[in-house]
Amino acid sequence: PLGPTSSLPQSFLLKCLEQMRKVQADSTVLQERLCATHKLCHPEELVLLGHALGIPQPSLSGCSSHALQLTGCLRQLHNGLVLYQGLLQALTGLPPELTPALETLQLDIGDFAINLWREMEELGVAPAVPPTQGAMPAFTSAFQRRAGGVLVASNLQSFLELAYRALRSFAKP
Amino acid sequence: ECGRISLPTPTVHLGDPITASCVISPNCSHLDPESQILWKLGTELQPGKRQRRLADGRQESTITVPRLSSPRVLLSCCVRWGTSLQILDQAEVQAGYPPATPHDLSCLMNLTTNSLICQWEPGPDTHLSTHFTLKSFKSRGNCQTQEDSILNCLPNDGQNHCSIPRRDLLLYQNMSIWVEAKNALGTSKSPQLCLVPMDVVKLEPPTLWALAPSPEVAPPQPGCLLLRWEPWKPSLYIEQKCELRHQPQLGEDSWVLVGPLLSQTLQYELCGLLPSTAYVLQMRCTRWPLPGQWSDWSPSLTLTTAQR
Amino acid sequence: ECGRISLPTPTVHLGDPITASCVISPNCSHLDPESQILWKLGTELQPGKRQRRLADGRQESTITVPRLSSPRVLLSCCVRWGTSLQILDQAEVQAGYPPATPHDLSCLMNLTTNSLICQWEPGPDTHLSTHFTLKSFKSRGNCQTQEDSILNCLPNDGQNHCSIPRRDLLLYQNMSIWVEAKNALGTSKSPQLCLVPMDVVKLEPPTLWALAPSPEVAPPQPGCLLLRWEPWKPSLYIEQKCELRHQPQLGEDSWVLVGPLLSQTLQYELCGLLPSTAYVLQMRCTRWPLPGQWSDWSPSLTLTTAQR
Repeated sequence: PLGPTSSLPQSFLLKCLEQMRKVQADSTVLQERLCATHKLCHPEELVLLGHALGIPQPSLSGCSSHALQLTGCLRQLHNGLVLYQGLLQALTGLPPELTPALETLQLDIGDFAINLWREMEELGVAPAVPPTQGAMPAFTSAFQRRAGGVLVASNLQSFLELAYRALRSFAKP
Repeated sequence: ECGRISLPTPTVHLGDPITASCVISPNCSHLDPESQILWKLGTELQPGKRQRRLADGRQESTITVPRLSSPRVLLSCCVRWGTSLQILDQAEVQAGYPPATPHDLSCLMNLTTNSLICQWEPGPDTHLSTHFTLKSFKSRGNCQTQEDSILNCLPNDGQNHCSIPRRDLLLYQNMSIWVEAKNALGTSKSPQLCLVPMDVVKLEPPTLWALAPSPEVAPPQPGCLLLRWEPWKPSLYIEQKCELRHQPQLGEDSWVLVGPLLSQTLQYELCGLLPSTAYVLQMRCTRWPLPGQWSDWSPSLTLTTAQR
Repeated sequence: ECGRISLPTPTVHLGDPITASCVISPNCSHLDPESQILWKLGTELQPGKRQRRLADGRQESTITVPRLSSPRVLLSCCVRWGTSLQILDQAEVQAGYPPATPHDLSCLMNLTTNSLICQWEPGPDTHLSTHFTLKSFKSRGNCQTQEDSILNCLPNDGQNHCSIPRRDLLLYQNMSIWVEAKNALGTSKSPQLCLVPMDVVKLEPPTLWALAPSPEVAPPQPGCLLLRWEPWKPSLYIEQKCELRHQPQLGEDSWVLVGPLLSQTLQYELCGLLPSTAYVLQMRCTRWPLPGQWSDWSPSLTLTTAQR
């Protein structure tokens, strides 16, 4: 497997960073729509509900600056993407005006997870068994789906922010 | 489930009060079950709520908003959590009016689209999602007896006209037509029209031509014009009468009307005009003697009368 | 049934012969069963037919048309009946060519419609109803192995382009794409493209602005222009490089190219120009360093350089 300070193939890294920016842009659109149509503009107003619903937040410990480890970071990034695919799937049923934004985000995250997995396979760092999504929270009302949408999109932004900084540091010196 | 708002109805009359209740559940993790429930209307905290503990230990808060003054309001049930205000549930209340009676229903039989096109005035905005349906049934005599099932014509969203296709029409029989408007607060029906589709046929205008002088056609007298016209081709099978109107191209004279005229004339001399003057001419036709609607005026034809 | 034409095939190659037979049945009322069968090609009576009586008493006539020279031909089986020629059956024969190999297949990823738009050259007219289908499959590596089912994209009639929607695409993975043409005389396939959708992304042009002098921005030197530009908003997440081209508004000078330039610049001074001269400026961008297609040139911006 790759050493801690190995670097990623330039072309893959550039595509990875581009996809991250694309997913972040998609999730910003979803947040803007939720704010515009349902006045749910502040994730910090929904933290309690988020705890109660049990919305999981994936770990990126392998990508933090003081414990940077390429294989671990890539695997955690991929696990996180798979988890967010599941969370976004659980949000199906959002009102029609939000569906295009949600679908674009789902498609782009799906693309990103596939590309990352295939690259990890080629780099020989993919785990033997692909990760599964695990149990997803149940959003039982229209409001919970909307609130869940705000929280998932906001958490996803921070998740990608951290991963983006980590991957940039794997670029060829 | 931490908090759940319940509303008697999600839609009320604009200006009416609304009472909502929110129940927070003790098994909501991280939440102090004795928390004080707060309400937000849009982004404004609301006074005047009553909170009590239910038999099963849950807290219930009830609030009455005296007058809903905007068509769409977001009610949020919140609690304080540390220094922040947390939203536990949110409900959208719509306020508006029941549909007014649609009026000015009128229909035209269009031979180009081969459909009966009806339009109406929807009445004032109800602020609510209101659906209009054009309903009709075929009938004998004067529409008192319904002959077959009621037909529904659904206009495109936001449009106040609908087209009943040819296959649903008996062109020479009576049919009863009305508009129904429906929203969350009620339904209303327009007065019923009783009409025969062909009796409201509206033709396309005829085509006007100048008649160029030729060996067979003597040049027009001073102050006269030589014309010919033809009815709209698809209406050739319909007996019609037409009307011509003319006015000098320059100046403020109003239109002079000439009619009734046959629907087809190979040569017509229009006299009584000023010599060497440019005139603007238009023509329209209508089914006649059977009832029908006048066509629009034809595009203008500009001709200049001969000199003295 | 009085007469029945039978054809080996309703569609033949243009210029090929075709043999048809027509059998008239004795129990066709009013028809003399011994009638001589006549053939019409279109409206022309045809010579060179052979007629024989079948075992069951029916008459059969066979005709061979040596060369079909028009794409649509009507063959009629007739008999004389009193003084008139009566048509008993009719068959349409189509003549044309099998589809040529579609060529010049090219694709662009359109971020506005979020679809991969492919277009191709259909090749010469086959005179026959020919259907084109854009086929593709996702693949790893260089499109040798097919990953999932083949996707069919059906263009609208008569169009030689088709759009594969976003949900059927993996934007950063290889896919194999080709066009299949099919008509009654055969099928042909274009060469296969192997591409990654995002690597053929074509952006919309950037937006160019003049930079008005202000307290923070010193007025430009003589022979210089002050500009700024922004990439197309939906492509902000894509790293790009851009090119600027300019030419004097008047005169025949060709474009001068300036680049590569960053995709976003708040202030750029373009110098080396003639003083107090009006210049036309345009800009375009492409995904870079990752592969992509150049956008079209932006609409022109016309600016005049400062005086000496």
